[in-house]
Amino acid sequence: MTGRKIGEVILDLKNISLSFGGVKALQDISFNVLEHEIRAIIGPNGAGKSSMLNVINGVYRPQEGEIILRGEHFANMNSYRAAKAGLARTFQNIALFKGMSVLDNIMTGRNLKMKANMLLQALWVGPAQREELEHRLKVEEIIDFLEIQHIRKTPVGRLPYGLQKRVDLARALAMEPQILLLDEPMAGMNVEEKQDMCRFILDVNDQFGTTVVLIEHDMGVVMDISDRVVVLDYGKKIGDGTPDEVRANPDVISAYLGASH
Amino acid sequence: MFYRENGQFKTSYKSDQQIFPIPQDRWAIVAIVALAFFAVPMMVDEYLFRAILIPFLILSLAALGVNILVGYCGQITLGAGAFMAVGAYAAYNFLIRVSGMPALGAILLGGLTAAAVGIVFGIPSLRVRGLYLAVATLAAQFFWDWAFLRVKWFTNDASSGSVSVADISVFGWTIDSPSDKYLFCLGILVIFSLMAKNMVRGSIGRQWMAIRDMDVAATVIGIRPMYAKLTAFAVSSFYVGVAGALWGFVHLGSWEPAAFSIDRSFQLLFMVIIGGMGAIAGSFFGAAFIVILPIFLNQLLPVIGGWFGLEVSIALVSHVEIMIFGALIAFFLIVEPHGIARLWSTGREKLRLWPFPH
Amino acid sequence: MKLRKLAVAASVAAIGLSALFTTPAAFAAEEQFFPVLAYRTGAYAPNGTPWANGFVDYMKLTNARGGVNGVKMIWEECETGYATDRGVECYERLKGKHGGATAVQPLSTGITFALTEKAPVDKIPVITAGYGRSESQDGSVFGWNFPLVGTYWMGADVLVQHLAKKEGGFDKLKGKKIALVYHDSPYGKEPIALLQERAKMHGFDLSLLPVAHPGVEQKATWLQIRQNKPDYVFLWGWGVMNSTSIKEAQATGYPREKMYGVWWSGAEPDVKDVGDGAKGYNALAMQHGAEPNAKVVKEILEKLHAKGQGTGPKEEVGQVLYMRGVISSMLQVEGVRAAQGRYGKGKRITGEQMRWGLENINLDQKTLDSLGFAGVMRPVQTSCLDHMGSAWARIHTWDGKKWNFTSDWYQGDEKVLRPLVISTAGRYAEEKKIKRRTADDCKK
Amino acid sequence: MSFFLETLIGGLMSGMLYSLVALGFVLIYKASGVFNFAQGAMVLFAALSMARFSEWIPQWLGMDNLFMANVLAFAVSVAVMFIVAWLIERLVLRHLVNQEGATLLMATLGIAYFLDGVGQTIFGSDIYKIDVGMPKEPVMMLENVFEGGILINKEDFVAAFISAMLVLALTIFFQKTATGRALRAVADDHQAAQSIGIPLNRIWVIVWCVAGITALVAGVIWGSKLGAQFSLSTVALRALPVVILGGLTSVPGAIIGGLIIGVGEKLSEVYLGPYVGGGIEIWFAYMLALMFLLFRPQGLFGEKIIDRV
Repeated sequence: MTGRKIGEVILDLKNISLSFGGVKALQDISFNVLEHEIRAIIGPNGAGKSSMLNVINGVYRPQEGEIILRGEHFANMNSYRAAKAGLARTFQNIALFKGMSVLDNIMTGRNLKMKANMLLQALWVGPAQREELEHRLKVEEIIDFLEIQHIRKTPVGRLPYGLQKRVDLARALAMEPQILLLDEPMAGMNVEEKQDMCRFILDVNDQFGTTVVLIEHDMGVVMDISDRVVVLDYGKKIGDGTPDEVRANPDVISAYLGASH
Repeated sequence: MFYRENGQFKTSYKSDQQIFPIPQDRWAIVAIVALAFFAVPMMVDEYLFRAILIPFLILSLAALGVNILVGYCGQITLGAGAFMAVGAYAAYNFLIRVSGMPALGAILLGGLTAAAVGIVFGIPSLRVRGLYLAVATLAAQFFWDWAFLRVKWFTNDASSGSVSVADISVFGWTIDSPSDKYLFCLGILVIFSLMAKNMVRGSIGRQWMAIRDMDVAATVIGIRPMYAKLTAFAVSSFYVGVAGALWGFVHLGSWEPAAFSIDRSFQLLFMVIIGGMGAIAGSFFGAAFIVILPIFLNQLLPVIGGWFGLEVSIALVSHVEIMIFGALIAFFLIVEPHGIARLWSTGREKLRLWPFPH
Repeated sequence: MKLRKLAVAASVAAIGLSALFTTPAAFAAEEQFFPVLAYRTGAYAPNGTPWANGFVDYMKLTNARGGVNGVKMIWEECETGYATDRGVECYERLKGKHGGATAVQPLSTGITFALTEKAPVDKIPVITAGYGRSESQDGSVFGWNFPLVGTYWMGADVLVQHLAKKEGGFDKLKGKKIALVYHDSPYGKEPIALLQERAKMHGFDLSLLPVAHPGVEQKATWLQIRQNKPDYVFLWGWGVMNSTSIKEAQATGYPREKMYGVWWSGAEPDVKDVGDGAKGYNALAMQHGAEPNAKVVKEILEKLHAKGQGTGPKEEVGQVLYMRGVISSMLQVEGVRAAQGRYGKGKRITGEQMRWGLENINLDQKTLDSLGFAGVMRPVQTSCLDHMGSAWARIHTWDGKKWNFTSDWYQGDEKVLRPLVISTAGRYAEEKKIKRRTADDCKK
Repeated sequence: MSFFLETLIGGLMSGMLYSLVALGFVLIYKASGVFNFAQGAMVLFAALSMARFSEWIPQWLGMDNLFMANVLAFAVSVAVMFIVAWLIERLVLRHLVNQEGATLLMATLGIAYFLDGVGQTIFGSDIYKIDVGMPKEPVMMLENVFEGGILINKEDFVAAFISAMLVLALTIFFQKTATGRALRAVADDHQAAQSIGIPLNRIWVIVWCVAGITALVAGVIWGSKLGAQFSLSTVALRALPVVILGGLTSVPGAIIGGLIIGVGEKLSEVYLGPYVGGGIEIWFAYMLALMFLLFRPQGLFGEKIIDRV
């Protein structure tokens, strides 16, 4: 245990607004993420949490606002640039590559770091072969870390849900991200699986110092593991602070307890 | 009983990353290739060479190309025939216009030209997909059908639009007898298959498959769809183009654009569907199936008809043939979308466990 | 060697069990084997089927007449679907059967192009009566191609001659507009070279209007014709394209009387479902037209169809494409007869001997009459250098119910044809590095 | 000017004929998400059936009335197309529910081959005549406005009129009948439709039957124009750009797309063709559709595709 130190602002979101046609998914939202912290985004269904995540890593382009990543301004974030800048994510409805094995799925996470050109790969010589081996070693580390050695060669389509979620996380970790975005990592899991997942998230944060931004439904889990929490409702930010502050926030309470949904 | 992995342990990731991790498989493949190179030429007659083996080898190569695009990268194409044509005509032009151009060089340059054209016609894939993309590839098909008929420069001003090539020679080896042609095509196919296998098990192959399986997720982990799709188009068209050049140079010797019509495109797609999408071996199974089935039916149906005292006309045979093709396409898509290749590997899995079922 | 044979047998058995089932029952008489590359299915079936029926019927008739000096004709059909690769496969499959093919008739210009490369190696003559490559008339380069009785250049030449006669002389063609509506394939493009030559000579204006396979969409083509108002339209179509052209001509009001088809665009399937709309449409007759009264037709009806041994429906016998099949078949049978004259009567001949036979066909009027072709065609005489043998043709016209001859005989003009044939064949020889056969080679 | 108008009208007429085939595509795609490549084969099958039964029925019944023969043949052909539709749903599509679009497309390619084979086996591969009394001779119009007048093809006009009627009938069917409403519900959302008790399988059979009837109408019109023959199945390839341009899910799109493609094709062939040697209309239609596609990937009237993660 090296012990993590919460650092400077690594990701700053300013006045983000996003709409689809006439529907306003996000309205003027600003918040920041500090290095090495675990930051949660919570909110009721349809609050715009997933949209927020999609904006951060460039799947959606907000109509207004900007994203500042380590001091660099991104008016137009796209997924590829986000990935290059060290953002990785998992998906709510697992978006694994169904036709590929667990190993290959995780290996795709190393893609940005593999440099050998196509011809060398075709001939399977020199740098290409060396590279494949090097990255395989790294991937094996992650496989060990997430305890999925036994399913290495299994096509992901055949795995149970909980394991698929884990492979999804493994693929994101394979990118060695600075910021890890997790979209409901524990949705649909049983208690035991949730505990495992919590442990992995904390370990990642702890051992690799990875900043984590996560969306979660399970309030208990969120309050336990995160350093700070943003609360969204109907596309607006209604609360921001430490778990305790948020818990005490009257707007949040009414949003969660209010019968108006 | 001998197909057993017990006691075989991999001690390094390197050995685990081999194409055929199971030694028995490896030996079987080596044996098959050796058989194909050394035994087949001694046993087979001219008809088998010319009518079955050579078309099979060349169409396998083309199907391999289509499989890279359709099976691995998930981009449907109905215009493979056009890229065969581009390969064939480009190779022809390189051969006659560049003095001293070796035939093999012309064939490879033909493939490269096809790759370049493939990239251009792959651009719509960045905007559209699925059915819409299928139509975009049809545009390529019709355009090139037309271009090779109309633009005289492509055909060296031949009055009829048909071109021909004398027997080619490669590094002093004159390829004129059927067995030479067979060996030449086989050599190219083996090399290209190996390269294809390397690509699909490497980083580029994973990128293709990622795009195929879930393109949004692929982008998020830093795969550029443009790069992945266009390389798939390029590699696929290169393979198909080389196959086209071989089809013209080695198999036909003299050809016209109709040799690469839309029927050819459909045929190649069928090979991939029936053989197995996303499996290198599937391309071979599919090509073998589609080359042999019509010939088989042609010989068999009249015989069966004879048993019942019926005279089976050649027209009926060919109708039955397209019916069987049609039915098989639907059958495979419903029952085994991964084609013969999957049936084969399922059979092999069973064999690994045999005689113990569990 | 034994192993090799065994393997061959095994593979053949594996492929179709054919060797086991189709072995001829008896080898009593000498037999002469002919592959029949036909197409009875697909876009071109309506035209391919009658040809194949006539082709087979004449071989049956020859056998009924006692064969050629006792040698029986045997054949096997193979469906090509008018596709080159299928045709090549058929050829490869059939060429070695029953002791080897005597000659092959591909009935497709595309397949002809492909087989032209293979025939010299296999030593099997390729007979292309009325189609194929026009320059293959030059037997010194194309040693194994026989475009007997007609090439497209010769046909186009005759059409131009006919127009000149109608207009009152070649000089009257100056400034006339002729449109060529053609099947966009090597077949349809074949006449262009000659027509361009003739256009230069006489100063008529030639416009080229290609129609894409299979030729069911021609509206734009005929709109252009309506705009340009050519004085004549030549039609070089095949299959459903022909009838579509005539229908479009009707729909755009182009007079059918001014349309001239090549001999592949002038048969019953092309006009019969247009009926009256095709009235006045002309086409080249490759010597013969519809010949319901010919002696050979009556003989076929009597000896085959009356006994239920005919191929195809009875009504078809004597129709244009059926007759083309009959004549193509007759020419190859006569090739066999000629070859037997040199290599031994009543003996089976090889492909190489067949070539000699085909180069020495001499069908005078008397022989033709005795074969039942009186009035159907003119004498044919081939030589080593001239593989066509006859350059005569005439015009027939559809009257709404049947084809009637409406012109005298014309002969393709050697002065125009010969230089074109020689120069084009020469180019091919150069490309393929073929040495021209000399008069001495011919005697071998 | 008059020639330009003629070309334009000619293009519009061809366009209407393409639309007729395109309609079949749209109907099936709308209701079941299947891009039916077999539509051309269905047109051929229907045309062959119509042509042959109108020939056979008088022989069987020993009657000599062209009108009655046509009516009976049409009725029989409707039945035949219903059977075809039912079999396709039963044997193939039912087993491919929820598969990807590309898989379904390839399955219909298989169906197309199968139908081509069966059609030719049963009905023969000659050119057969469909004589429903379409006028064949052209008429001249507006002779006092333009020199030489404008040539109008009556047959095309009748065909265009029938196409328009069919579109009208289909619109009424979709808007006013219970089945039509159910079809629209299915098109909008399969699962929702199923949850309110609309039997999906039956709806699909009905859609295929309706598509079968449009195929029959297209087959009769095309067949009477060109003769019922194998090549008819290639009209599907001519109609593809139409659907792509118009949008896969839009009935008006099929019509407008047809007209745009028809006109674009003819104008290009007539005015552009001569400069490049002619014969460009097929690929020009595809390129035109492709151009539209690059700017509007869902076609002119298609529904916008939104990716969800």
